[in-house]
Amino acid sequence: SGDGGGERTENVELTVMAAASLTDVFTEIAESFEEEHPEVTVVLNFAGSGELAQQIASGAPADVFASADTTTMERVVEAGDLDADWAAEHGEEGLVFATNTLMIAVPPGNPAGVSSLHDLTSEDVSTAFCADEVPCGTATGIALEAAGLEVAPVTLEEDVRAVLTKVELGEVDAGLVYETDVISAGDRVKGIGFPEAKEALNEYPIGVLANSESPERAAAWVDFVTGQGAPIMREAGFGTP
Amino acid sequence: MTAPTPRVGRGPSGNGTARVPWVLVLPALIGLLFLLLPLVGLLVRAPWATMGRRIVDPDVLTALWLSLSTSTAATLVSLVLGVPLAWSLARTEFPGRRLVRALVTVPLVIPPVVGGVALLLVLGRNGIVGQYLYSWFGLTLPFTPAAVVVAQVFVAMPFLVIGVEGALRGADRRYEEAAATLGAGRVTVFTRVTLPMILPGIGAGAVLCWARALGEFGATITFAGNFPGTTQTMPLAVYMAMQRDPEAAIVLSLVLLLVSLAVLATLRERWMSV
Amino acid sequence: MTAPTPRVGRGPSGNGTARVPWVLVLPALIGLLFLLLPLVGLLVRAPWATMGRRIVDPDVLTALWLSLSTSTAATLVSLVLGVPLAWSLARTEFPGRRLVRALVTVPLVIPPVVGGVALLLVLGRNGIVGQYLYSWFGLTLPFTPAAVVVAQVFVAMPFLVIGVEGALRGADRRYEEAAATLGAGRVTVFTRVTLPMILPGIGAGAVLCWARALGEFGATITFAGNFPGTTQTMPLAVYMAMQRDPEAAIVLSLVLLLVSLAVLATLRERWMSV
Amino acid sequence: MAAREPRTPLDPAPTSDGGLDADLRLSRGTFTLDVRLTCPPGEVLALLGPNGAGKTSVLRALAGLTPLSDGHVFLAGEDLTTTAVEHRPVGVVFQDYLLLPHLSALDNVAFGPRCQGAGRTEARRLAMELLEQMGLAEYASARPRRLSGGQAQRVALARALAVRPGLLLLDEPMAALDIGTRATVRSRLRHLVEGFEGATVLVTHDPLDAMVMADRIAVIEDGRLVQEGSPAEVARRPRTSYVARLVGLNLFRGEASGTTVTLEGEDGRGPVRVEAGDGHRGPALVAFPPRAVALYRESSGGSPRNAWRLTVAGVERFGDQVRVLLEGGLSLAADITPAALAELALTRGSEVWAVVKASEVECYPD
Amino acid sequence: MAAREPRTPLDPAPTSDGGLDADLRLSRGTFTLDVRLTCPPGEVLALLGPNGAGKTSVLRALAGLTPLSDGHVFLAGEDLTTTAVEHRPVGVVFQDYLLLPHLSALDNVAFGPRCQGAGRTEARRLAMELLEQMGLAEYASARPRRLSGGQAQRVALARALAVRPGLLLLDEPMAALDIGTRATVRSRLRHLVEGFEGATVLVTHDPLDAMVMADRIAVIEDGRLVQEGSPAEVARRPRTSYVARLVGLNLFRGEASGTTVTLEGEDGRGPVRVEAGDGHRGPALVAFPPRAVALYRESSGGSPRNAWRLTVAGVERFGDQVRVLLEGGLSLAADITPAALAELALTRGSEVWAVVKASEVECYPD
Ligand SMILES: Nc1ncnc2c1ncn2[C@@H]1O[C@H](COP(=O)(O)OP(=O)(O)OP(=O)(O)O)[C@@H](O)[C@H]1O
Ligand SMILES: Nc1ncnc2c1ncn2[C@@H]1O[C@H](COP(=O)(O)OP(=O)(O)OP(=O)(O)O)[C@@H](O)[C@H]1O
Ligand SMILES: [Mg+2]
Ligand SMILES: [Mg+2]
Repeated sequence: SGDGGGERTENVELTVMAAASLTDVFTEIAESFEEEHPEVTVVLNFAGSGELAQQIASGAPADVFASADTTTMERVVEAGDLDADWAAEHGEEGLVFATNTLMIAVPPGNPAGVSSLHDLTSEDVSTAFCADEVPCGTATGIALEAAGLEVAPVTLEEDVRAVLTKVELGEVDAGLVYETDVISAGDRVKGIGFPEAKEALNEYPIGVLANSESPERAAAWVDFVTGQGAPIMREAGFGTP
Repeated sequence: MTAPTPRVGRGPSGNGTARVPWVLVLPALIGLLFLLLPLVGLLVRAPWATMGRRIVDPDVLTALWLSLSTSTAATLVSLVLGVPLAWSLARTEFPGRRLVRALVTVPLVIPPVVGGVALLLVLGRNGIVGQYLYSWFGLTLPFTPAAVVVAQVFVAMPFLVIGVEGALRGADRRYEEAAATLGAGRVTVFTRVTLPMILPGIGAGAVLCWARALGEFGATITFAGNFPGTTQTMPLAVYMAMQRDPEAAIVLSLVLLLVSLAVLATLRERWMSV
Repeated sequence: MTAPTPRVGRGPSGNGTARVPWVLVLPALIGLLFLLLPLVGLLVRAPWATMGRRIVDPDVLTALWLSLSTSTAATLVSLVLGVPLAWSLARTEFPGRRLVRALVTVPLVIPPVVGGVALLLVLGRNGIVGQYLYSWFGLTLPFTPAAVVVAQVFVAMPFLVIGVEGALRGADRRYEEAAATLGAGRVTVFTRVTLPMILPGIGAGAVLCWARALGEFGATITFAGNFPGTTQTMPLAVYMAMQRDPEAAIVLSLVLLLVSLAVLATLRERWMSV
Repeated sequence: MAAREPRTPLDPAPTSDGGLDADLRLSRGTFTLDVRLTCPPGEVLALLGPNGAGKTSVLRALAGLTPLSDGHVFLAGEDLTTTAVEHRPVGVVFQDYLLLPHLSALDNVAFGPRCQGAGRTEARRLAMELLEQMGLAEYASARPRRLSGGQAQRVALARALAVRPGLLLLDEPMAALDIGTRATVRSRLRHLVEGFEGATVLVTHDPLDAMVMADRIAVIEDGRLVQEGSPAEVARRPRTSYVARLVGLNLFRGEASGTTVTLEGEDGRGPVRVEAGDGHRGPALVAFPPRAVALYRESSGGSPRNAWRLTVAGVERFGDQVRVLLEGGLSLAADITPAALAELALTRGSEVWAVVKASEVECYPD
Repeated sequence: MAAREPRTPLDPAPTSDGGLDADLRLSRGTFTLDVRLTCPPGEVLALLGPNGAGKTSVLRALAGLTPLSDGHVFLAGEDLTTTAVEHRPVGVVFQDYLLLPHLSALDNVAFGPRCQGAGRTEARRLAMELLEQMGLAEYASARPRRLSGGQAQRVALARALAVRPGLLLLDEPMAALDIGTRATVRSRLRHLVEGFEGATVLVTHDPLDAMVMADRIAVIEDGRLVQEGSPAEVARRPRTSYVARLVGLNLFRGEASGTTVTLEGEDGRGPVRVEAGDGHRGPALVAFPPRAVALYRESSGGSPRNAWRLTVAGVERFGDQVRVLLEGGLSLAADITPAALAELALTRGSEVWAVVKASEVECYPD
């Protein structure tokens, strides 16, 4: 990769670390970005937000970090890994570029006849949630609190994808996942919206990293995601601020 | 051959004490260092100040107990099923044996998460076999401690099978013949002769199997889910902690490590030094 | 003893053909079935229609090649470092050997993701050792194919070490003594006598090691990252596919499986049937 | 040589009731075995033969450890040809003992009775009894690794006896035994065998063992039976040079015509005549013991009708005797006293007259 | 018995130049070994002793495989006491051969030369030569598993010789050999040893091997040296009943007073007197060969001065001789001809007169 400056005309790599749930959209956005900036090759590194934060803390050579939740971004900020100049301009806690709302996902045919959040409290409905430690779990907690409901899930999954798998295979009768997941799963699950979801918006912050060898290009990527990328995000089911 | 002049003294005759064979000891040291350095990293990074408090957390103890009991159960199941399987692969001839031998390694190569999915496809509520378990006996395996054991057996048993098979192939079969002439049938030969003779190999295999089961994550979380007290084993707890608080994850890992080291240091020397 | 009346015929004398020892064959069959049923589940669920198209995807081939080459490299490194380590544990006496033997199992028990973190703590650019690698040689290990190999060696080498140690303990040491009287030093005894005699055990250990390296996910994604073409091995590709399209993940897993089965069916029968 | 007659299906196996009747044909690599053996009940058959002749292969085949390609094994009228190893009423002492390394000497011996359903205590009691008889009581709890070679062999012997076999197979059971133990074990075996109703096949290299213990001797060479008979018969009338060396006779092959046998001379020296004690016509073997050979510096015109001028090829002393090896036309050995040796002043290359009385020379059809 | 004199530091090891001088003390479990052996260069020391006496332990200690707890090993003036096994110029034939199972016979033999730095071709050529001399050329490429017991043992022998050892250690190298091979190997070994400058220690159970091959014989029992001497000395004047049986003599311990020796009678029958050929005073041993014993139904008043009335305890035939075991006051063996046996009509329990000429009885200090 380039050795500083970033003023070279030859090909430059831009490394973006992004939460796994952004795989589809970022892959698409990166293609558009490369069309507009032919000198740049975007290298995407997807993993769980927590693992990415760990890699950044260990000095990973990355330019941009897009987290699936604000908590993880806070950890990166605390460690001083965000580019100071960029942060001063766009926000100390990163820039929220997308939101995601929860939906109830049920297997096709909805065997348990779920139609509302309240139905999940029934003993006969087995439910899968995200674990409290991961962003969708936090959101789930907030939504349930807002609805004033107590639900006993059979499992607390490590990520939203795992919840979706259980629903798809019919192992549980319902699960709380993001709207984006319901969309990507096509007709393998059926999504059911519920009003309390608005209380529990999950926010995706993005930021330029202190380690970046070309903060300008990194900033350009962030701009591109929030600008031209927004329609792509919305198409996938994300909300954009 | 005409009468040879005998050699007296051979090579640069040593002064007596056997020299250290560096060609062997050096790589061994490097290997050991490499395996242990990361542990040092964890120890350095561990939040010693808050350590005590974190460890006595009842949730941690629950997860630890679940881990130990399920992985021990998985090892026992693996021994019961895997040792005969290894024996069949090493001591009998049947068509397609070569393929079967390779197939045994399937769970090793499959990414554990996919393995978990595969288990769901077969043993889940709507699975190929699971649907009958459900409709006939009202049994659902996923989300129970039994599912944890199943996932661990699936992932860890091949280690036992392959290890034991290697030991069987290395064993001298003439002792088995001798036992047969004394009237021992194949089963008696197996239990009274073969088994005791390959005990070090079985010990090694069981250690691998137990350790692999203890560290199992992907298949467990996919097939058995993650519910504290029921299916949340230590690795799952570690992963969850990792999401929020990497230091807590390190503490949990160290706990897991300490316990397993204690178990292994106690058991292994006894098992393996036959 | 006064002249005994000899027995003629023993037990319910067989009509000749050795009966099948069900006590052994039955658990073996159950074990095999258990290991293979999930594979059947995957095969049933696989999207056969689109299979061909998905497989020839160049990204898949890149990941596959990376997986095969890194896990083979990891196995070679493990052999070079691990076999001497196993030898040291089995054939030499040193203080604390018992503890060291248990410590070798550390990477087995540590959840791989934590293992990856530990590797970062030690070999990362700010790590205990890594910072010197960086400031002295300008080397950064993480996020390179070398890091993939390091992660795999860390996770897979213990399988080799423990397997080979078991084989060493099961071997008859008197052959080593005989070789020593012929003038063979410890190293020669090791290479020309011990090694060939425990070849089946080493074969089994290497198979375990290779398979474990091939399936390695957690430590790799943490320590080496997930860069297509550089560090994205098949299990990582499977993980990514899982995020958007579980069926694609199944296809990738089946590809990985097929290739490893082919490799193992070819190599193993040759290695292990000494 | 016992000629093999192919048996037709109409001619069922001639089972010597209670005894062993085996027709063994098999191949191991390039080696092929084709041997027919019988042993009446209660008798001991000694199996002799040079290294690699197939003695161990015979025992393995009888025990069922090496499958036959053709032939049969009958014991006490029962067809064991396809019986599994563990169901054959056979006790085996292996050439390299094969004591189970993880069991004590006692448990090795108790192993067989246990397999036959004896209780733990009962089996151990029997085993202890046998060990005591072998003089090994104090090693009962020792692992095989801690036993000396001879101790291990005796434990192996006890182990084979412990299953009360109908057929006892012994592969050089005395090779590693010291002279005292050997006498004890030999007499113990003989004693056992005397009241034993089963058959015993004993492989040994020691002619003394064979002579003392065996009722019949079978000699195999290169996978084929070359001689069979009572010890006395074999000792008096060896049919091959291996057997002759075994029983310590000088043996020659020739053409008899009355009491004169014409041998082809060695070293291209032309035919040699031997006068024998009894007459015969046609291809014949002649044999005489080394001690029947007298050596003289000068030809003497006495009564012995055989006198050959030969060269000394070597001198070996053993015990209180000296054996002189002679060659030149005939290769033979002569046993003389050290005093005679000194008197004759024989060294390598000396020429002597070897004289043998015709009455000492056995002649029998080839 | 060779009494052990503790050596002071002022009295350095009397290294028999070029030869072996070993003082071996060690314990293995409950067994302790304490033996002092010397063997001049170019000579063969035969080590005899009952099973479990410690012969193999001696060889292991000499080879450096079992560490000494005390003592020393000097060879050709060089102190090998602490030399590592692989640096000792020693060739060993193990009692159970221990051929490397993964190497062909040829490579087993070539192993030693290779370790000593010979090239692959050179080592193989030497190995092939040795195998040919052992008559095993056709088995060069065979794995040990495919060899018969005797073939394996010869390969082991070739392997030990291939390292051109300064000290050759042979643990029953002929036990599994057939009679023909045995003669060949024996003469080959002797031939080798004749021009061989090193020392050879040979463990054997066969007195014939010991007599033919050894320059000196050492007998150990229960880890201690009980007799040492030339074969003739040992054969004529055994000091223990084991040695007496080995060389085939009747041996008794008593008190000499002139040519009369008084033995303690067995079975509480009171003392027995024996007239010997030569006189002596004090504790003494008397020995005579079984063939010197004549048996009579009736007491005859002839010249022999020893005549005892004894009971027949057993009869063994071997070869063309019959051995009668007698007891009752004295236990001894008598060798007679089958004809004599028939004439005397002896069976177990018969009473006979055993008569021995005084000139046949050796008497020597205990
Ligand atoms: N590894 C061992 N540990 C303990 N005791 C042993 C060991 N090996 C041998 N012994 C004991 O040491 C004694 C001497 O054994 P050794 O093998 O030297 O006898 P040996 O004279 O060679 O006998 P043999 O003629 O039967 O081969 C025996 O009593 C044996 O039981
Ligand atoms: N497993 C095998 N595979 C191939 N050939 C073998 C095998 N075992 C033995 N042989 C060969 O078969 C022949 C007979 O062997 P066997 O062991 O029966 O001889 P033996 O008469 O017992 O000899 P010894 O007196 O030396 O023990 C030998 O030439 C040997 O090389
Ligand atoms: Mg044999
Ligand atoms: Mg011995």
